[in-house]
Amino acid sequence: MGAVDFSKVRLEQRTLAGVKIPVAVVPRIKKQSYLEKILIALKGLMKGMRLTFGYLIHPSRIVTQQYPENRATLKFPERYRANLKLIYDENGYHLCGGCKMCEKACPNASIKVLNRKGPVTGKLELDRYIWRMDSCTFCNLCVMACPSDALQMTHQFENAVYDRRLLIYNLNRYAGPPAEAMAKLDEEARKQAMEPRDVYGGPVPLNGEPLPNIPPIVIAGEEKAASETPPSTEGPAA
Amino acid sequence: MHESVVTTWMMTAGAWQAKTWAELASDALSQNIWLTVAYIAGGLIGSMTAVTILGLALIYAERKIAGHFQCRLGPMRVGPHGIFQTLADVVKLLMKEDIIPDRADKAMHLLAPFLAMGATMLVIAVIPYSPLLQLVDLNIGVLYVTAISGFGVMGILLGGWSSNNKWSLLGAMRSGAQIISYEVSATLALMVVVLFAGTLSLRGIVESQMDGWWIWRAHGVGIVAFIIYLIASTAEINRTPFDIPEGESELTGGFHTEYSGMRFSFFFLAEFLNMFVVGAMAATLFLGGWMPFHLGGWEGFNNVMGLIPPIVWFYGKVFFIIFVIMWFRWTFPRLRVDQLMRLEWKVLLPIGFVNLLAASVLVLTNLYFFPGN
Amino acid sequence: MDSAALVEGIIRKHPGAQLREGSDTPAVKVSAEVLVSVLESLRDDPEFGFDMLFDHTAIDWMEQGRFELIYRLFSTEQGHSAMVAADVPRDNPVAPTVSGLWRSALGLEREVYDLLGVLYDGHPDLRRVFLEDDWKGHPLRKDYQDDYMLERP
Amino acid sequence: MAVKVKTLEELLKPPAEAASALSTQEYYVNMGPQHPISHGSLRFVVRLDGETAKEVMPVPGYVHRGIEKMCEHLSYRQMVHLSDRMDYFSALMGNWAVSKTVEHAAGIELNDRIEIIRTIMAELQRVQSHVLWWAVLGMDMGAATAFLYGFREREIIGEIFEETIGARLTMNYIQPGGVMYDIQPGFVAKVKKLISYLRPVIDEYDTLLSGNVILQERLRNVGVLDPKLALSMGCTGPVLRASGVPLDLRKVQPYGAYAKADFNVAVGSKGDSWDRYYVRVQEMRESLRIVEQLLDGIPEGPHMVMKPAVRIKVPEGMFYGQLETSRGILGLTLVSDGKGAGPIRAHFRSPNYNNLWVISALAPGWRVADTIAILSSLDLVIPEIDR
Repeated sequence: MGAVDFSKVRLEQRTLAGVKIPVAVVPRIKKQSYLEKILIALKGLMKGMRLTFGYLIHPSRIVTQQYPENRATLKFPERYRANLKLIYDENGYHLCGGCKMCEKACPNASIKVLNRKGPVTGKLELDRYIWRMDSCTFCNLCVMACPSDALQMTHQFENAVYDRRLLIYNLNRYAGPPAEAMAKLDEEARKQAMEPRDVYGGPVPLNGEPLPNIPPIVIAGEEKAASETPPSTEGPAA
Repeated sequence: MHESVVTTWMMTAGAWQAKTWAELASDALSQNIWLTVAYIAGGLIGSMTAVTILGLALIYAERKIAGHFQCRLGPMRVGPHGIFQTLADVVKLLMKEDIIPDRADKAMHLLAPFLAMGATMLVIAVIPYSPLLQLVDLNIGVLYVTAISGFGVMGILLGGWSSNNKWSLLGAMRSGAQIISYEVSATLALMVVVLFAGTLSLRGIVESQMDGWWIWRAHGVGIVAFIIYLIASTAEINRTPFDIPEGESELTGGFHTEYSGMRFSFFFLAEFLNMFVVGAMAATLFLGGWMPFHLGGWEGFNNVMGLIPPIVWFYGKVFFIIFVIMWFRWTFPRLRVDQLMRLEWKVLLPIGFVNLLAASVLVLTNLYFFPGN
Repeated sequence: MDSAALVEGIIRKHPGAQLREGSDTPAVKVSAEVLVSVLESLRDDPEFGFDMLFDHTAIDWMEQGRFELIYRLFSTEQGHSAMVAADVPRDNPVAPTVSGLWRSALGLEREVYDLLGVLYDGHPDLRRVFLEDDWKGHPLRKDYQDDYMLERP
Repeated sequence: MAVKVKTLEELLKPPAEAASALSTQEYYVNMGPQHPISHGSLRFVVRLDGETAKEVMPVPGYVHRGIEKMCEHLSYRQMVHLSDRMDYFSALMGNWAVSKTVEHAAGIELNDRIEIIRTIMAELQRVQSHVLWWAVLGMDMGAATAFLYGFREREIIGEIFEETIGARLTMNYIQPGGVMYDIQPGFVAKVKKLISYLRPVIDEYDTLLSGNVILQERLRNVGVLDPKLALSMGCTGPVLRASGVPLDLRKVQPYGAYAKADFNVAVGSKGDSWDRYYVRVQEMRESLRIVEQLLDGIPEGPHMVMKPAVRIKVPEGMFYGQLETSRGILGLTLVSDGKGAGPIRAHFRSPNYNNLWVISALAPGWRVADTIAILSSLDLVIPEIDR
């Protein structure tokens, strides 16, 4: 017997907005006499203490994980969404044809796909796939929008860096045609079609400074905008 | 505080009547003043070291116990199972900037943590840790302890007032009201034992429990007094569920909101040492101090119990009380300030008075166990 | 009451009201002058019994030079909901307050003032809610510009 | 300008000099934006007389991100991920509210499978949200252990979400035209296991907090919200239901698969903090009942009725959709010009924004600690207030 009988939820029918609604009226705290109150109170307190003591003497119920130490045993669900990556096939060719569907689907403008005219094929192909991790919300819309299933959210979630500009990645390892187009080329042409790309080879942040040791790449038509914005790492783009 | 094993064993071999260090010191006083000075200095240094070690141990214990109450592990990083975590925190606190708020009352702001800490240190001097180890045996020990621990509120009041912060002030005022109220109940509960023991000397009270602890010797009066003392003193030392002066979710830290670095650590340490003092007082008055657990007629059992050194008994009892206080903290929510007052003046105080009355009747009629001793 | 009957009922009671086209919920349009009296009767008339002002906002029709104030009402007794719309001119956006009818209007009108700059005559505590008191402009207006706005590429 | 616009500074009049030596002086304190109670960034300007609150003025806006303005530049699909960031404790219901309105506007018909998956997920989210609220209420009342216990269960439910959705907090799962992923094969068994785990745990919560005399004294008869006042202030959700008004859209205007499930609407009888507290605890149990009933009847079918890349065409006009989140009724008004990929105006009817102002009606006359209790029982999520 406590001050509240938690099992006693009063069931009723009430009408609101012309609809009959079954309601459960939650229990109230009973009125008690002075001594009864003290005894019930003490009993309730003891019950709570028994509960916590039960946890104290059962270390098996501990749920915390020792995070950096348990890296090796960390399990991720298959669909866990962390850093974006381009999928590469067994030959090391990406599947991206540079259609910019992901760029259009992205709600935060975190993706910038730069295409170039292929030196071998003569068609438009992926030059740089720039992903701004610092403004990405991992909403998965880009992956869903991709018509050639070239994108994937990986389980890599540790992204701490000292400079926010280092969070702007170039996702493609090479500039060149996707696997589909590569299949039509011979060995020599494939090598010629591929130009290696670095992880930090993209343009600088919308209003930031160039990265140390990485030459800034100016996107055609955006030279003016890039030069006008003041160099700052604390810009409103955050 | 930590005697050699040999001394301990000498005492258990029936040396309870041996002179304590305090008596030796008072003997020495009549002979050589330098001995006394050395004694005082040694006592100070000894108790400061002891207090620091104790504080660190208690903070570590609280964090570990809290962790396990909450399905956590507690500190795990610094040292095996995090045993050096508190030490690391002390280093951190010492190295932190000591910020004094603008327009604060500087002198008082600086003084307050030392007052809070000093009051506790003074109490530590009179507690009988073992038959031999007691720095001073005052013949008004209980009165002294109650008086001095009430002095600790001055530190909190000053700290809150001088911080020039409304939250601090609220916390300090709450603390003042709380400690003044709950001291009444705590003292009433202590009076019960004083009545039975017939002495105010802490050493005398411990020795009066040779045949049985006061918590059970007095037909229920003892246990009621013990519970009242436990609740009231938990309130006195501002622990949950009575931690309204800090009231983290309401007052953002209460009286120590504006303290940082070493001064904050003094408040922090004082809280834990107060807990130790409460545990020590409860153990001394209700649980027989360093007396081993004896059962009448069970000679073999009593002998085995007697083999355990008294200081282990004392610390065992103290840590049990401290554990119970921590257990309170990690189970209960916090009371409101007026509910706190209601609990004191409408529940604890009337029960305390009735209990004291019953105790005096029992004492007058000799209606308790082993009244002869 | 179903939506067609509701709109009809409101228009019958208040000749100034007319159907507000293009809304999926039953909606009427009244002029800003009679807004308070219409809403008051919608609240107090047992036929309608709108005891909740569910939502209030405004839409900036910049080309047409007006703000359209939207009041969504809900009746817990009858279960029907309705929308009342009223226009205020964009160059002098002053509307009467309905905070005397429903207390929820106190907060909702402050929000509309903050973000769209509609001034509520008679509101007891017309202040900005989200933005600072000295903020320039009202962000939800279509012509709002500030230095930190980023154009979506 | 005829209409006078005030500022906060004007409202804070300097306290009058004490009339006599015995009378007290009132003073202002700022609770927040950095205060343990603010659960985010919310500021209260509180006028105090000693310990008693005389006036509580909420000052929101510290996490205002202009979500409604952003929506004007986004497509209907992209809007969904912003609704995650309003009430992030019931992110799925935010997703659902946007999706529901967009589907209603674009005339997209869904199949039963989608509706049932959405309902199950939303109810699990409601339990998760209430568990977190319970934990935070414990923390606000000073019971730190309750906080950790609540988080433990929240994580366990989060793992179920992570398995199917791939995220724990900002999920962006319910999309216009379906759900992002189909449920995993082991989903039903896992959720059944979760339900059988959660039921005793909720009873454990009763032992730890609800049965504790201190909590009962802290909540009982504190901050009584009259049902008339609650309706007038536009309160919804548990705050309104605790006052005895069973306004629950799941029953009043059934959406999703709620019509298929048998459950009770938890209501209070007095409208004090205790009722607001226990209504939510009871709602956790009812939500588990709903999930349990729906789990066995998930029909086969696709999880998306339209391709995720197809542009959604919404005709010209004004559309409104609403649903019951963990905290009340979330409505979305969309105004479309029939041409663009997104709305020209989107307005969220936020349950928390309306519930927020209740504090200034309830708190005066109570002590500082009660202000905390009332605030805690209102269960505010600040980013949804500020949007």
